[in-house]
Amino acid sequence: MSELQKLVFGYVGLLALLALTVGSSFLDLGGFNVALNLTIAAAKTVLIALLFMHLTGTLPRLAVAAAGLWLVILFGLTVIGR
Amino acid sequence: MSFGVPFFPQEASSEAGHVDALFYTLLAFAVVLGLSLTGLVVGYAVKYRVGSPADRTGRRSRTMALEIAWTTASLIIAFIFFGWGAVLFVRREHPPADALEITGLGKQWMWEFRHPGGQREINELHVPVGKAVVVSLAAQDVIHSFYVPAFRIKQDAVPGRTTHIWFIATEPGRYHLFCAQYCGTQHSEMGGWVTVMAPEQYTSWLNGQGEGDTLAASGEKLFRALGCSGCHGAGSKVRAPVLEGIFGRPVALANQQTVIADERYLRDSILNPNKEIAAGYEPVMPSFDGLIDEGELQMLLAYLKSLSPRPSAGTKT
Amino acid sequence: MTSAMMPSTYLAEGSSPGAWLLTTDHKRVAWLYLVSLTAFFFLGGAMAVLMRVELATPAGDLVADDIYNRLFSLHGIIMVWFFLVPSIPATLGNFLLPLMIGARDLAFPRLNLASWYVFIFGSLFALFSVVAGGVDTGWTFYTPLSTLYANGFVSTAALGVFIVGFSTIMTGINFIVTVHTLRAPGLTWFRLPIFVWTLYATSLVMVLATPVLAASLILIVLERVFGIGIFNPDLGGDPLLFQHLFWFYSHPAVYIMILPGMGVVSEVLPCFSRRPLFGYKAVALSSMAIAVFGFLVWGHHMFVSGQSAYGSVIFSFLSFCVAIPSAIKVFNWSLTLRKGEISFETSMLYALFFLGLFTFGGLAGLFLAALAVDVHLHDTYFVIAHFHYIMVGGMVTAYMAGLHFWWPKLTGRMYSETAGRIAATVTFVGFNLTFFPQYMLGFDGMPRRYHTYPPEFQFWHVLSSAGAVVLAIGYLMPLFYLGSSLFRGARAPDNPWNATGLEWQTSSPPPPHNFETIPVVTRPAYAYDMKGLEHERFSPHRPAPP
Amino acid sequence: MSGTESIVFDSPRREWRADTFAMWVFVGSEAMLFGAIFLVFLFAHIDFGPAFASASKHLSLPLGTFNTAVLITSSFTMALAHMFALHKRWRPAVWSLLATSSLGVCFLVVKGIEYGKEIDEGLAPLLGLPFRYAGPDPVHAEFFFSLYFTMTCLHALHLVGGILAIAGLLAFWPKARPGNRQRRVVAVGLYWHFVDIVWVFMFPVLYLINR
Repeated sequence: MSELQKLVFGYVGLLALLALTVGSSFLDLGGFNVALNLTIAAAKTVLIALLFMHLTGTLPRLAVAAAGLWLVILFGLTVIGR
Repeated sequence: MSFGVPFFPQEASSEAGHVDALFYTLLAFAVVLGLSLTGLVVGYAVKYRVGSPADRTGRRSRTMALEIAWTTASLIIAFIFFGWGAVLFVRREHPPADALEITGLGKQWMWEFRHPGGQREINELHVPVGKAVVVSLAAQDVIHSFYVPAFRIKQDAVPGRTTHIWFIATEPGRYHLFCAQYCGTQHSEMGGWVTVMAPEQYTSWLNGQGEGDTLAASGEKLFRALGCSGCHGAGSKVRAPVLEGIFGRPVALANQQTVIADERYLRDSILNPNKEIAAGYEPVMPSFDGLIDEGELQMLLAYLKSLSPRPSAGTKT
Repeated sequence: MTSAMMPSTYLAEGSSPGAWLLTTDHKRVAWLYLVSLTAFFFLGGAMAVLMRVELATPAGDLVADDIYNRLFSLHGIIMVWFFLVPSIPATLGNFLLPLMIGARDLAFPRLNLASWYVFIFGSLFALFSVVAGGVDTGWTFYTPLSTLYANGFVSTAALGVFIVGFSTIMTGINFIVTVHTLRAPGLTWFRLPIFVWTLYATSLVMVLATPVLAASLILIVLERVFGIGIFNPDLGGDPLLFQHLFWFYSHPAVYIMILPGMGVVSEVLPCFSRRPLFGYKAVALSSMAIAVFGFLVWGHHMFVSGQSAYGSVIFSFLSFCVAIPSAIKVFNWSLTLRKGEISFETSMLYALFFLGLFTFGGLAGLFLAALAVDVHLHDTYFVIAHFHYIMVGGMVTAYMAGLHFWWPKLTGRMYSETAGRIAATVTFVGFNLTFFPQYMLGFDGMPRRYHTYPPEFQFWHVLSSAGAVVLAIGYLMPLFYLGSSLFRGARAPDNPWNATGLEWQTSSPPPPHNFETIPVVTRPAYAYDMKGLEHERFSPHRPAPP
Repeated sequence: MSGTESIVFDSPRREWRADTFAMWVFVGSEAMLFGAIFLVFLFAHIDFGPAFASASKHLSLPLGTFNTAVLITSSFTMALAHMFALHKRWRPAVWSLLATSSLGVCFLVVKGIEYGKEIDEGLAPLLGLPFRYAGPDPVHAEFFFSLYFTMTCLHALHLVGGILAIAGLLAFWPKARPGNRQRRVVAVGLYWHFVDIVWVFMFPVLYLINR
């Protein structure tokens, strides 16, 4: 049952990424710890969105793209304005 | 003033004329555009009212060319106004190097000013005509805003940071000083007068305020009283950065970056010393956050600045 | 009507409280909103009149300073969140959106009703703060004044606004999904009436901006109630960050308010000019452009706040850019009149007044976007005049235009045109008398939110206060003639204005589920120049009247 | 055929599409809410990095990691429920939903234990509780804990909402038609996964500042 396999793959992947992010926090990578943590969080998000949330279809993608764009506006312009 | 009815505000600073030039240009543009659009709408409404004999043939005309023309024209005009306003605005950032520096502290509900000589006044600000004045603003409690309409200047005073405003008064006289940012119950009473005097009158006014410590001297006393001199003083056992001449200089930080030791840096170094640690020093300084108030901070900053050879009031040359 | 259709109109579906309060019919929910919003409008308006009376003299002789501060704070809070933001979307939008796109209801009828209850729940909090003693933070809730120093009922007011935000988001989601999934066959995006486009754009802003306001309000409430200091400068919190978050919502919120008004005007002008809307696509797309660009300019509220000068320059540039789509619209509306056959019914009068007031309000925006000039004008009466020209002169006038335009559809009754025209004119005169002097006050340097003021400003203040009385009369008049039309008005025909929208193809008032058969759309919106309009329907779905 | 729950839709497919889309729009809206809070945290972190890093070490990493795993597992079981529901295998679907909500409760219990520990240690700057912090720069450490409690409480409230939604879903389960069961599982699932994603960001941001 490939559907189940996909979910299990996602689950194992998420746990592996969790281990990775916790493990990396014990290494001193200078400023890159934060970047790495956020990259891993983004990777987890992609796994959850694609495998668990079945992000398909134009309309859901439109909603996600809009929210993403607006978050970029919120963060970007606040950083500039500050 | 005509018949006692105010149509135009007084112009009493070097910037006022420049700002008004842009204002009146915008006004002319707005009036011409607004009235011609109104004329167009009213004209059409009359001409094409129901039952009028106007010619209505050729209804479907191409619209694209018109749309593009209109949009482009709006864009060009908008960018001209933007550029004009921006050029004037950026000047706010660059006070003349020889500016007279006065500190202003906003608190509910009064303005407290201190002249370099330590003279203190409440809700009154005396300044000489023709000389650049920088007011460095701080707020004790909530956000206030320093507003002198006749000078066309305004700047918020924000708790937790220092902001600046500068002007050159051009006309002797008394002008309204307002708090423009709503600050609580007696907001509308928070304000007073800016008195612009001839330089010699200003000097005699200053002298008439009685002898006292200069702002920097008060700061120096505080510097000792708070124990700063114990570490930062020459020959102290604790290794701490030497502060003589630090203001306006670049400081190398422990994280390989370099910052200019401006007011923001000095302020943060006192209140939040661990934020930017100077290279080669241990982060041992305690935070003075909550131990000193805004007025005392302003004195300390004045003292630290006085340790540097004048003048570099602005960070740019 | 034929007896086969039971009941024949949505109004005849039952008149018990339960039939109204538990309805999921979008048309009835629109009425629930209409009644509650009207109450809030007059509550907020009463506060405005009190303020204007107080300001007729320089001294603070009518009310004390803290009362005055509470008046303008509550006036702002009530007008913005309990009237302007929901106004057109929740009333006319709710009523018309499904009708205009040929749907039987909104996508989520129960969510729609729930949004009204959430609105009422939130407004109870706000009303509690009014009754208990008011709020004195201004509608902007600036920290640290609102968190550490204000002594009114800030938490309940903020909570009220927070809760109403949910209702806004619910409405927004409902509208977005409805427009995407329930358009009638043949009703492509570029055949949608502009009103639908603007509701869609507004919903987008509602859904994406409101949560940010919610976040900043939560932080205020936490600080006041639980003592968690997020914006407290003593802990290192940044008061400017609050302003960024607040204006990230509140600037786009201005577009939430004005966009549906633009939509209404785009319906009314073509109808009474008997001309298709000039530059339909440009108007439609500029609505979307406004919704997106509206998010890029919030920093222009903060030019003198101490934000980086670099940021201010960028925000100013973007603010000039957002002027362009609005300019496009004004141009297109004006040219719609060209070669038309213009008649001056009440709603058309309101729409024309909108055009003028919006233009002069918008042009004043250029002054405020120009950095150096804004330094002088910021936080003065010039700003007050500017946004009242847009919000009241623009949005409320458009709301009145829409209310009169669709009143026959809403109620099945006609009102007195004469009374309507008089009220519209009184409003227009009163409005200009109230707010034009405020431009002068602002340029002269009169700061806003002042309980007392230097005597030289009195001349303009007296004019403004006199205008406020006229304006109040102008707004009270419709209450009477529209109210009496409910009982004594002539029966409205299905399409009294001979308009083209799908909503006019239903009976007046419409049947419970709008359309027996979902219509098929074969032509663009505003097909006023097509021959034989009176006889050719979009699709025969209703037996001819006997 | 009356496969739709609401008379507005003429086909179940369209209704399904509308439902999913609405949930995604809602998720986008929620993302803006948490985005704003994260923004506040970001700036505080930029300003007071060292203070935040040392304050962060006072949080319990084992409990935080455990809770993250719990929430990831709950997302997995939620995805299973989705899969089973689509295949109309109702019994395993119900069990998966029960597992999901139990894991959610488990998360809350652990979170409560953490809060208790922090309050005992005097690290909770709320309701006038004494703030006793031994490390350097206690003022900005207090700021960190303010943000920590704000963010985690907001997340916990969302999780409570998710648990209630599952409870509601199960309460109406016996009476619901198959199509409605499926639509509801999908909708609640989307929300649940979103709450999980929020935690996926919150965990490293709060717990893992330069250990």
